[in-house]
Amino acid sequence: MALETGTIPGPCGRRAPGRSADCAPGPDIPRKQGGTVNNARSQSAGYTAGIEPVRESGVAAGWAPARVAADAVRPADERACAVLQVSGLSTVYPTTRGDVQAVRGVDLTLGEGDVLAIVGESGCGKSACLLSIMRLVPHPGRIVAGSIMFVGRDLMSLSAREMREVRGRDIAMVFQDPMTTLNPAFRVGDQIAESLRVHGFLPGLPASLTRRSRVRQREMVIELMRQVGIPSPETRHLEYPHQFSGGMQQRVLIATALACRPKILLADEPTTALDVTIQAQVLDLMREINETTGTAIVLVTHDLAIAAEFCREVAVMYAGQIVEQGPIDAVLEDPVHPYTRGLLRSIPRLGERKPLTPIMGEVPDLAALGPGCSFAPRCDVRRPCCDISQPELVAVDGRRLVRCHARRD
Amino acid sequence: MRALRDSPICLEGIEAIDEGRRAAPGREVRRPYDFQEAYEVRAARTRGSWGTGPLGLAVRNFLSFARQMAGNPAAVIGGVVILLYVAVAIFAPWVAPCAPDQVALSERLAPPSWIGEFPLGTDQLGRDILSRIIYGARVSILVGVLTIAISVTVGVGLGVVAGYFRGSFDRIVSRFTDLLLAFPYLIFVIGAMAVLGPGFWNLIWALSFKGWVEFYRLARAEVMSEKTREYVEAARALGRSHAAIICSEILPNVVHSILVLGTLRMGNMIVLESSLSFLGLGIPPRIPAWGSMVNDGRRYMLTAWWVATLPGLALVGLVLAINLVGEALRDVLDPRLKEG
Amino acid sequence: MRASLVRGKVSLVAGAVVALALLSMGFLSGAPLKAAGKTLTVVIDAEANRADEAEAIAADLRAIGVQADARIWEWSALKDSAVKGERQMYLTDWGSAYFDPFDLALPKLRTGDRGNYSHYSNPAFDRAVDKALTTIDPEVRRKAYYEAQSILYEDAPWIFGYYLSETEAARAEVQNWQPAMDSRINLHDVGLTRGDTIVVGMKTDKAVSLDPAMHRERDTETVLRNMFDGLVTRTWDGKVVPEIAESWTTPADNVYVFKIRKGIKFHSGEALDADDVVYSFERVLKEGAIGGRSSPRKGLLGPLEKVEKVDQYTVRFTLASPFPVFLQGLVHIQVVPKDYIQKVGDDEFARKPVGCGPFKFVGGRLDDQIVMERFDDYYGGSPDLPPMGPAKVKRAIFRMMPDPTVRIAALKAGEVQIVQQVPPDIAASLKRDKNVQVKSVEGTRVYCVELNCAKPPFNDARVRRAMNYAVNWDRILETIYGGTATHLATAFLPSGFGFNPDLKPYPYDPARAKELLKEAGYSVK
Amino acid sequence: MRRTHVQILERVLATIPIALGVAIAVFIFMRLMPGDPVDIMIGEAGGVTQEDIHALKTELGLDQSLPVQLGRYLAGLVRGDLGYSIPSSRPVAVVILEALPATMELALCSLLFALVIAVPIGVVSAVRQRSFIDRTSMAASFLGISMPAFWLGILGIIVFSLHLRWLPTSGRITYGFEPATITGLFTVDALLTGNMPALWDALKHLALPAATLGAGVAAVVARVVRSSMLEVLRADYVLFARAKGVVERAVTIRHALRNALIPTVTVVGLQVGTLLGGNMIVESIFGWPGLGRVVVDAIFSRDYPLVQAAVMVYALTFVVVNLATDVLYTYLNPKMTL
Repeated sequence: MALETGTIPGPCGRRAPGRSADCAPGPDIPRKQGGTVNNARSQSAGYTAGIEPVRESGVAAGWAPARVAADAVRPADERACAVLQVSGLSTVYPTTRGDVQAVRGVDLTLGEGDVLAIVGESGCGKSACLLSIMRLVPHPGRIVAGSIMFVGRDLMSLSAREMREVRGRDIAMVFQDPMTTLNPAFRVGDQIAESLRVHGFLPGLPASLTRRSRVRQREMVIELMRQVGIPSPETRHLEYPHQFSGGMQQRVLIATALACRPKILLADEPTTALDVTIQAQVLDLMREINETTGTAIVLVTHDLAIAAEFCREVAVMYAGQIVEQGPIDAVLEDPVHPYTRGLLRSIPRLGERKPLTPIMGEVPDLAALGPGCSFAPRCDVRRPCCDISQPELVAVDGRRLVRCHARRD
Repeated sequence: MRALRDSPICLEGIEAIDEGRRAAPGREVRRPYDFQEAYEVRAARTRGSWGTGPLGLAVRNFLSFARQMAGNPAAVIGGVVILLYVAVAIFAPWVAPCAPDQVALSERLAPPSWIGEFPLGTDQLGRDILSRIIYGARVSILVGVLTIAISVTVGVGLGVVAGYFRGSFDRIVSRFTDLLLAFPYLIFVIGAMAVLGPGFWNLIWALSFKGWVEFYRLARAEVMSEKTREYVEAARALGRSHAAIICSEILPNVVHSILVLGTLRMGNMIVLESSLSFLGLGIPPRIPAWGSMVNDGRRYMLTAWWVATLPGLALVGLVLAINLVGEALRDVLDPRLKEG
Repeated sequence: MRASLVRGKVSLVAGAVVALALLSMGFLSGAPLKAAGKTLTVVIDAEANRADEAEAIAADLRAIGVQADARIWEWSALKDSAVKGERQMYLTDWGSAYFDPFDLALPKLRTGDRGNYSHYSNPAFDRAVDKALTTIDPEVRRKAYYEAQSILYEDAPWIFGYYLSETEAARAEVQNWQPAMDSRINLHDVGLTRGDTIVVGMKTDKAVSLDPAMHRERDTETVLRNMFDGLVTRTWDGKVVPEIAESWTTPADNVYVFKIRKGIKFHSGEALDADDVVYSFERVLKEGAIGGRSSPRKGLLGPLEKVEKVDQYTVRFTLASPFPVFLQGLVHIQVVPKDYIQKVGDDEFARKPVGCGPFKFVGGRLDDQIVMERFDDYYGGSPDLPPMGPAKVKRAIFRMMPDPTVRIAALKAGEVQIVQQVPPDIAASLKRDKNVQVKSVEGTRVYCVELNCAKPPFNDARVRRAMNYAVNWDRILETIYGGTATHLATAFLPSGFGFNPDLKPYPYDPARAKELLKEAGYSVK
Repeated sequence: MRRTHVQILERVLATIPIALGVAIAVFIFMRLMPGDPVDIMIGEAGGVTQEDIHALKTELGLDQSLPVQLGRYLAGLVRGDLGYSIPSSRPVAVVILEALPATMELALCSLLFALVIAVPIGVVSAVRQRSFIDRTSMAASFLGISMPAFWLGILGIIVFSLHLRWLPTSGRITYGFEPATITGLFTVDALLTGNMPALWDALKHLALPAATLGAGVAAVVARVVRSSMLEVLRADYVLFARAKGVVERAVTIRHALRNALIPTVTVVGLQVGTLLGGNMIVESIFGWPGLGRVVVDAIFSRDYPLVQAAVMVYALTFVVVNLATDVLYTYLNPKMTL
């Protein structure tokens, strides 16, 4: 399904020149602390000096050099700005009724410090897209095409062992339901420490059984927990996940994910399972992390409001494809794709008393897609050609990409 | 005993359901990666034009159910084997070459021979083993079905009431089941058979008498967790009676785990009959049952292996098939557990 | 949505299950005959070990138009039910220890006696056997028993059955080995060409006790007889010969005086004299003599009233009435050391028994293996059972191996040297094994099919006789019991006293059986 | 920790009503069974009068009314007096203590055997779902579930003892090899005393019965481990562990198996009950001198005191095993408290 990749100017191709110039986000969204972004890596650990008040020399000494050493072995990155460049990514899940095409030729580019939202209905392939990037598509699903360039390395060509080293260290992921994502059988502190241990920031077994390394693990874990805003980490790191509230669990997850200072954080509906007030706190935390460390974030959500609040750029997915992508304000204020419009119409807005209009019909069967546009059966601006050929993702008014035959050019 | 009581794990369990699984259906948390599942749910919703009447719904559901079962090769194999056994059982008089109780002492312990009169040989009374295996399907299937039916009826009946109303009824019945569980099973059955005397029905009762306990526990635990769910509260708020809620809201949601446990237990019951034969408490010798046939042949293992082994293989085949179907049922009826 | 979805599926599946159940219910009641008119309907009850025979008998009865079905019972439950008169036809067996109908035909068939499960009552029979029991003149007794047999033959209170040959087997290296009619395994006389330990695979699950006065079980006695000797013992074919006693006299019909061999030592080193003998018998006779419990073996001694020491090596037994089989009963009482028991107590004695037999107890457990070692100071045993002197093998082990297949496998593998009770089907193939010798001996147990003579239909002697004609015993015994069994004419054994060899067993005659049934008003095939 | 101790104590105290219930139930149960222990004990003796039988009954207290008998039995229990076996007149406590170690040893060894075999098979079958090894081992486990133990046992004896001559047919130890008694479990005693020949001999005797008895348990455990592993392997935290970069083996063992063991523990706990209470068939095939055989025999001979005491032992073992299961369960599953 990645056939059209070559035929249209991908978002990367289009935006790369602008990026390479200043590595700044689009002019439409000003960044608050642009200066911290570029050298976040070399600043060693810590989000800002402000929220990392006490740093025992022992902790830092063990932590930072290891980090530097790890950086040193990486290939020199010529195009440092595009930390992640996905092109033509396609993933299928074989089922008893045929292959479900969960991801169909997705192209994404993520600059350092970027925050991208992927929105769409349940089952449209957004989560599968993230898992594909991690190469963690659950069996029997598999990636059938595409490349995933991470700072110049194609993740698809890495061995299982090399890929494992990337996971958690360079690209981390946070899941939807913290309740099920934390292992119920282990103490929270151990789960955070595991991240550090597998990537060599803490000694693994049996060295970790010594008192000294236990003390060090404890200090590092408490520090991380404090950074994500968990109160009294000194005692709570010994507790089990079920003793934490949902929001705190999500903070633990984020602490775990960020333990090794990854370049990219993939967040799969991180707030869906949380109360609204907690949602805001978690989002604030993530924003803060992004701003202070320059960790790029891909946020998958079905909630446009969250995307609007949190992200600079948004990609709308439908049936495994990106149907519209662009700066968040532009997409929200002036949606081009009929699906995006439908999505926006089905969200209640404060202060408006317009009746909501849901999108009629159902998500198409991803195992039996026709030749035409996959949204055509539900589309209100459907044209005859929609049933015959797939629209391609083309640039619209310079800043956006839209996949629709009926687009305004 | 607490762990037993609180987790609805099948006793001596073939299958286990931990709390996570128990809680999950209520929370309706969809795991976005489970594409097969998303697909199935969607497919089940959109497919079919059978109308919305109850019959249409049932037929449509059954079709979808059958289609899902058909998609599971293990289930298909298991189902075909079971059908084969059932067909053989039904048509035994036409399939079997001899009468199963036709004693021919002069032909005893004839070895299997494909060209001879007795393809699978004869037993210690010269009865044709093939015919006995064929007729034995009737008895063994019946033992399994009846014991499970009784166990389910009693166990689920008490379990639903106890789990729903709790209170002193629950306490009394649960204490009683603790007591039954603490009693070693075989000792119990030996005693029960001695008290009841021999006979097919007494065997069924003796086997069922403790068999219901695990259905009771499973039903009780499931009902207790179902009861806290929103839809039950909603039904209460609508002023529906307890009986109506139990029958129309709760039972349908606990029935699938009961069904799964029932299929998986059925094999055990068929095997257990052989243990009783070993202890000299089996069913009448004229009635061919695989368990007692294996036991009869035990004395001839050194000289005539076929007497014990062939009925045993028939038994393994059926138990295997029942279990395959049972696991497929579990997978299909409980979409959370779908494999892959 | 979900609920209804599940409900739909489930109701259909459940329906299918119920349908299957209903369908299968019909199966079971398929075959049996219609109970129309006056078809004779019988239920044959048996223990599991005779299920095959019961089914074969049922098949024979079905062949003449009797609706017969066999069922399997736990023994005690069956007995209880039969004693209450609730059963019709039941396979039972009864062993005899006396080589006399005294403990066979009498308890089984005398009116109201303990073993009379068939509720048979015939005053003429009672008179005949009572006469045989109260006199000691052999000729009078024999005549009385002959008369009793004729009565039984006519009355046919049972379907008369058979007795089995006990087949035992030993490894080829075992010498001078001979199975005995009373199941005794006399290891004193047995030698080994290789090794010095002899292991016996016992058919029983466990020995009941190590105290020879505290059990009433044959297999236990089989084990204990190698550690304990009695006043008298038997040859393998049932003749009573002196053992500890040198000789005896009978000054009156009811008085026996025994001379005890001198120089006999117990394993504890004490010498055996009349005190020990008297003590041993009083232990059995007196109520509560064994640590407050009574011996269950008292009945073996019949009307024995008192045992007195005459001098250090002479003992006198006085009976309340003449008891012709007294000596046979005496075989089953073993002599125990008085001083030792009085010193250590009965419980300790049962843990560490001390006797005067050829082997002394070393260790083991009742339900596992009982280990004995040769007693070097053994006085030599009965002169009628050569050879004399200490036992030839150094060690004897009795292992409890209830499963026959396992027993035979152990024999073949050389783990055990002697096994009890070889199943007939295996005996044939075992005889071909060069490493094994198989021997049979006439058994002392009667196997039969008892009929409830107190209730219809078997209160009619014609029907009972018909049953006897209807069963093809020769075929059953030839096949199921591999020709190791012998059909009996009545309840009397040829090995027992007073057996009438001229009385021939009921022949297999289905025509005659049908005739009798018709006469009694039943329809036949 | 202190709290846990108190809770365990509470649980132990809570078993008293169950024990009492079992005691009364087994009493009634035995009295319901037809048959008279004295008559069975006397057997086929001739010349036994009803007076003799009645005298024996009086001596055994069986002539008293049932409530009196029950009261005396319960009073005896409280004093720790289990009475005397009827046919052999040996103290019941002695009979049981003699047989219990053998049964425990067999049960523990079969459990060990089952776990050693079943857990790896279950894990591998789940990880390599639908592979050849998965299907083969699952088919084998059905064989283990559905073939009666006596068939498997006799087959084992014919193959391993008769034809291959590797293992003894039956029994618990060869005479002369018995280790000094410490616990009564021969293998343990042999280890404690460093008596290697005894250990080897005991293990050889144990192999077949333990495998026969363990086969069914292994089958059940393998299936439970497999199905819980399948479920756990699909859990988010396993995916998350992978996303952390944890090595696959550690994901399987540390994250998945650890959680899959939670339901397994409960099932295994129940299996221990089955192993203890359901092994009379294996014991009788292999001539294993354990409690199962004793109790079956006692039932057949209506040996009331022995059956009553043995069932109490079973029930208490069941309760203890359950308590142990729960403690282990609590340890494995932090969400649970006792």
